[in-house]
Amino acid sequence: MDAILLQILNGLDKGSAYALIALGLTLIFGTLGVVNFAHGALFMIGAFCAVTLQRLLSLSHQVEVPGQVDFLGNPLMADVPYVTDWFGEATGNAIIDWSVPLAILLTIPVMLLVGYVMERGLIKHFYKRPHADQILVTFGLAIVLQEIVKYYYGANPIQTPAPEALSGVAQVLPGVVYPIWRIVYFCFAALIISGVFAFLQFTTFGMVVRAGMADRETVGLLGIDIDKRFTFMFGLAAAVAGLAGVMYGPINAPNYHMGMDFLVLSFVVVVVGGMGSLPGAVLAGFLLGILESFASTTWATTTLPGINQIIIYLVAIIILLTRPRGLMGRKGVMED
Amino acid sequence: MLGLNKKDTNLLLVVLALTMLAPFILNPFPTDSGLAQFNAGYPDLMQRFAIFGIFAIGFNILFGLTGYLSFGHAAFLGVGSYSAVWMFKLLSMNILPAIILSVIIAGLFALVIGYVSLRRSGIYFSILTLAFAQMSFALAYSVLTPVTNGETGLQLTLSDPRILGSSAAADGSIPVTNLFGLEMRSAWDMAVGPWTFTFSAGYYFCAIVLLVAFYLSIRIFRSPFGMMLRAIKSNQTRLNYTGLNPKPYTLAAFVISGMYAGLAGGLMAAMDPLAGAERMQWTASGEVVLMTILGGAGTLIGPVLGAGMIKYFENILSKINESVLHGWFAFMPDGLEDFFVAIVYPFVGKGWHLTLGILFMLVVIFLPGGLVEGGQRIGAAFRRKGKKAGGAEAEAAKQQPGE
Amino acid sequence: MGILEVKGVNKRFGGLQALGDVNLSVEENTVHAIIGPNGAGKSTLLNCLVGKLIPDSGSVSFAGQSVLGRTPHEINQMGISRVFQTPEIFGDLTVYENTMIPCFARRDGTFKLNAIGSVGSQTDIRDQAMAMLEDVNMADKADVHAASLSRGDKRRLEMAMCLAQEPKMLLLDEPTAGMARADTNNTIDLLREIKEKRDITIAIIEHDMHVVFSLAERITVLAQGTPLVEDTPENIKGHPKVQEAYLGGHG
Amino acid sequence: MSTSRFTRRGVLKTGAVAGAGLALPTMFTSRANAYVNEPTGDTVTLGFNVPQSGPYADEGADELRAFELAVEHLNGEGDGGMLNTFSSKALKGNGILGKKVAYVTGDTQTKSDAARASAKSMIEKDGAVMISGGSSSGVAVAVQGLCQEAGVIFMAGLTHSNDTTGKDKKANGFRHFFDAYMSGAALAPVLKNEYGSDRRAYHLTADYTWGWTQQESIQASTEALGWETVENVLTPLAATDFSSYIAPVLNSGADVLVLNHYGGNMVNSLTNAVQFGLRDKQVNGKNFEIVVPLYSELMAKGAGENIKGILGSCNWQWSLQDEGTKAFVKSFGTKYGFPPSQAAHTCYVQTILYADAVERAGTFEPCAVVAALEGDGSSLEGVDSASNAGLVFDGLGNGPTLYRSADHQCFKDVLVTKGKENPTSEFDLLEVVEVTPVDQVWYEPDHPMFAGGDLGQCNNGA
Repeated sequence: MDAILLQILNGLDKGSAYALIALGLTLIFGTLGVVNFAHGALFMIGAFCAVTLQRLLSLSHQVEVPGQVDFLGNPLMADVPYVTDWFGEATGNAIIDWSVPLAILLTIPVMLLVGYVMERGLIKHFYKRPHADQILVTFGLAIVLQEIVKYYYGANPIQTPAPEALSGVAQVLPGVVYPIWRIVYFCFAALIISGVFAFLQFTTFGMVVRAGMADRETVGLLGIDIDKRFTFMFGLAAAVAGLAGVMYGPINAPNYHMGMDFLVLSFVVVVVGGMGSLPGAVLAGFLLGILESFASTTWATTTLPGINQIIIYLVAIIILLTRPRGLMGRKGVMED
Repeated sequence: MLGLNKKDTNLLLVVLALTMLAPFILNPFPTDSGLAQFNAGYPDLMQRFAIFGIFAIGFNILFGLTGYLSFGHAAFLGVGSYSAVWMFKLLSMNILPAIILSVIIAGLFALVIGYVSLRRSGIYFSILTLAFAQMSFALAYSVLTPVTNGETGLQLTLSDPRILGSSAAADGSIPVTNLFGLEMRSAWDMAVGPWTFTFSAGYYFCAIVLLVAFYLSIRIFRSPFGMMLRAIKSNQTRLNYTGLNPKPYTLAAFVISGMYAGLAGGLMAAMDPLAGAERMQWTASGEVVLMTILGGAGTLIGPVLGAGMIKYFENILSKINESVLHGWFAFMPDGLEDFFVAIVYPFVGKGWHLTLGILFMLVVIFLPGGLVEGGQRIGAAFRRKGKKAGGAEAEAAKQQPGE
Repeated sequence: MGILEVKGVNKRFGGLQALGDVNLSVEENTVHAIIGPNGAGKSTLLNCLVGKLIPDSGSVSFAGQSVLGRTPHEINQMGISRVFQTPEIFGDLTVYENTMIPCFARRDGTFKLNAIGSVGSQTDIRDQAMAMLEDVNMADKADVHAASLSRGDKRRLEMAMCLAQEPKMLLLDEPTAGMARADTNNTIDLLREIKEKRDITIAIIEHDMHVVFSLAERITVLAQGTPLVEDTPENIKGHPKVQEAYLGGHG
Repeated sequence: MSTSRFTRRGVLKTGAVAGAGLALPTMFTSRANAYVNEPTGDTVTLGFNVPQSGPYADEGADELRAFELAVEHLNGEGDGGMLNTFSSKALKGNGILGKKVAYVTGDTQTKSDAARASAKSMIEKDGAVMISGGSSSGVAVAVQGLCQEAGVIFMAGLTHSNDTTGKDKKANGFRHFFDAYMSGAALAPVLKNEYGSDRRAYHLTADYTWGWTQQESIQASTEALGWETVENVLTPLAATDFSSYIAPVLNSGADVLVLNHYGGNMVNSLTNAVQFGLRDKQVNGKNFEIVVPLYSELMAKGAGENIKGILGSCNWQWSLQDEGTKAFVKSFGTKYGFPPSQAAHTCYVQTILYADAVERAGTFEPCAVVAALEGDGSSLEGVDSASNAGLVFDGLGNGPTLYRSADHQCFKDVLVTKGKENPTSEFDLLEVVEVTPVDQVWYEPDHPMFAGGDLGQCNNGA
């Protein structure tokens, strides 16, 4: 019983990441009709916002440690971060300790800006181009972005630990413990998802965008400048991906190709959810996350060896064959 | 000639000349010069050009004509390779039966996957093919290791039974792949002044297969079947209400392009008898998509150009290291030399992906029709300049409009 | 016995009775119009005829054979050609190629893997297609990409494509919807010409009375999924039930 | 700056015709050269094939640094590094056999296909006589097979699978790095000392060949000490989040978790395991422990805090105090500013060993080099076995070492290491807990985990 509960929690947690990425991807698909292969790279950039902030906060000057030598026999130098000089040892270290949550503040403007630049500078010119061209240009962009990150940060994963207070495990039920940060991640994802839905549901802006998703031309005819709103939507989608990335850092150490690792999965999630459907994307994210978790159990892998390797794809095939447009897809979106 | 019209015949002749003379064309720099780094005329890479050219030509029959974007075509290439290597292990080192079997097996595999996937269209189709290919890859890498030898890749051993032929050669090594005795790895070298040109049996075999594949693809493009496929891309509703059933047409295109992929996979194994699971990964499927779009989807020559471009970058650029750069810029004063090396360095060697990414973006931004459009523009520019004869490539490319 | 026989067809969508006990008989070589106000079930009926929808009950037969359960391309091969509200043509292909495809469909059936011979060597098909284009005065546009044609030419091309199959029956779905009066008249003339030149049955679904009364020999009036009357145009004009259906209730 | 030029195979071969005349075609397979890529100019080209893209790019970069350093030392530049401490004095710092050493590099992408393509271009285009490098067993086995067919020498880089010198061993291939069996044999006694003999182990294993041989080895050697294996769960290579594999460990009754993962897989699975509080857990009245049988400095760096106190095994560590290590760390550190990784060390040593063998053989001919590397049948002290014969050398950082002629595997002491609790610098991540002597990690060439292969005949490619 506990095992099942744990796997559900794991599934929700994996699902949170899938759902957040798929949500952004669907916003771009649904609103702009663009196949964005660079979406995984946005997720990765988000995670590296945390790395960058952590590095900035840890910027140090070197102090000689008396009586010790380094590997070459020179006097050993210890790094002393400037923040501890400025704010004192305790406060300084606390700031560094909380660098991941603090990075959220950095991520939002950075990602909005990245999204804005990307849309205005590049994607805008590809709305009317075939999907094949969109794939090529966004894939090229994804490679460029990740190579830039690799150039500056290397290929090795870089740990971005959760704050001391939020690491470790919490008692969920008697006898069941679960990592605190993973619970935080799930809540954070739920918050972001409901935020996006509320925004689209209850604001005039969101209403126009939803109308635009349904029928872009008509909304255009109403004299509403839908383009500007779509630019903002792109920024929003980038921000959602970035936030998903920045908070993911403590779960798995960021590396430059983490975006590519998620890219294919998130496309599967979006399509299984159904093209153009935001609730579908979220639902599919959680569904596939939970199924993946259960397929990893010993019971599943002994019954069907290798099931954990293919579960997501197998489920995707079954769903697409039984429900032609995925779980909640709209007719005519990306069907040709 | 050969049932082609004049334009297509010219195109075929140009491709014939390019493939047959490739050892010269691809080795323009003297062997001892610093620029020899850019020479691509060595057997392995020339074979790869031809093999991936075949792969992309086949993919283009599906994607370029019908518009169905398969994201799992690498699976057929992988299956083809595995079948060929198994043929080498069990039957004989002659490449002909191996390649025939890989085409057949890949075709059957494509028939099954295509039959299921083609029940959906658009992105739903793409994801179905992706899912099948990823499943094949994941299983080949792990659970199916007895058949595929997993991570290491299926390779020949000294204990292979090999019904027609011996387990080991006379000198105790593993026998090499051959075509009725002609070893695929044999090669002739020709030294002309400072240049050396290598003529490899394997490459010429691949080149001939490429020519046949290319010729068949022209025939398919110009056939009523090809016209139906373009009609499918254009308007399936109309096709349905014109009394034509799109399903068997798309399925046939899918199987044909799967067989092309199997042929490429079989050739790959014939040139180098090892089949790795990574051949089936989504990145490999994505690569052929990129090759086709980069070259120009729906054009005859485009996919071949795209394949050549990507393989060239992968194999040539990745080998340029810092000391090679210092070699190039050695004529400059030290400070300037270091400066140029520092500028170029991020784009070569371990940074070759970056250059490839930038290239993708530049091509798609400035040449929406892919490299073929670039060729057309150059051709047009040449014609404006007092109707000078354009380069062969541009000439070849300009045959293409209207596809 | 008409060429197209619809007997007791019912179709429900959830709680909505879209078609209720529809009976219809179209005589060979006549122009038969089906009219009715919006929501009368015209499109549903049409979709039942071409195989896009399957009726819940009843039968539809064409030239003595049931069409039920057949797919659109099979029904087309039986001899029903459909013209769409907005012209459906192969935009990426040339006008000539557009016209050749139905010729192939007529000769080779629903599928033939003719992958090696070139289109250029199919002389019979090329001649047929060219003759058809000359017939509709579009031979000069043979090499134009169909997508760049004017709306009127697209309609003309679509008709040519349908006729190239030499169908027994032409099924038109509001062919003049959204057209200006002049274009509408052109279409009427085109249809008249077609009718004069060959033996063909035309079924036309329309709500534009002008078109209907210019062309039709028989008219069926559909209202709320049920045929009200079927008669000649003269008798339909001023028929009280028709006015009731169109104007909704009696004044 | 020095220019490195490449002698391309056969530039001046077989009386090549000068000027513009056409040469008579000579069959590749029957040409006048005695062996493939015979260096005829005044340089000799080595091929360094390392991962430059993909997750192991940093490890590849470190290997490349070591190669460059080795080439420098061979050519008599720099401080000579381990050439000064190496027991064989054949190398004189004037290149190899008087020919200046040049090198070419390539990207394996950690894919067997790409690695083979890259190696092929080095052999066919650049005329390399030896290929080295790599950071995974799949690549090593694939490239080793290629070198065997082509007739050049393969000096494996980082490869840890039993298969490399087991069922996939080749006459033209040599491995200096240790293997999974040795990891198990070296770790087991330390595990017993530290954690006792009554332990229940839960294995998570990467679902591919290396993972399996690693798991098999560890399970065998721990069970021999009395440990019980609760469960072995295979995880997909592509997995990034291991939570669903870690969670079942919590209530499995196991008190040790063995992570048979490498690279990114290992960093993630270890991070996840620590997240789930496994390190602070008490089971069966004992502290729960995590073991990572193979890790590297880069992985330790990637794992950050999580590596602290985790036991594992290494081929070599820069903090060793023998003369060879000190010399190598000094020249590497002086040139690059940080200490070398074990991958760098093994690549450096392999290059030196190859050069030494050529020098002793007096020719680049592969079969002669193989013979030189197989040695004179001398044996390692302290091991009583008929197969204890081959090339014995010292001074390259691991103490006395045997290149065993029966399977081309190196035998030397194996290090058991632990993540340092209080690192003094960012490089100071691992401490050596125990140097397991070679006789404890010894196995016979026909050991079941290595059986099934055949070295075959050396191949000159001619």
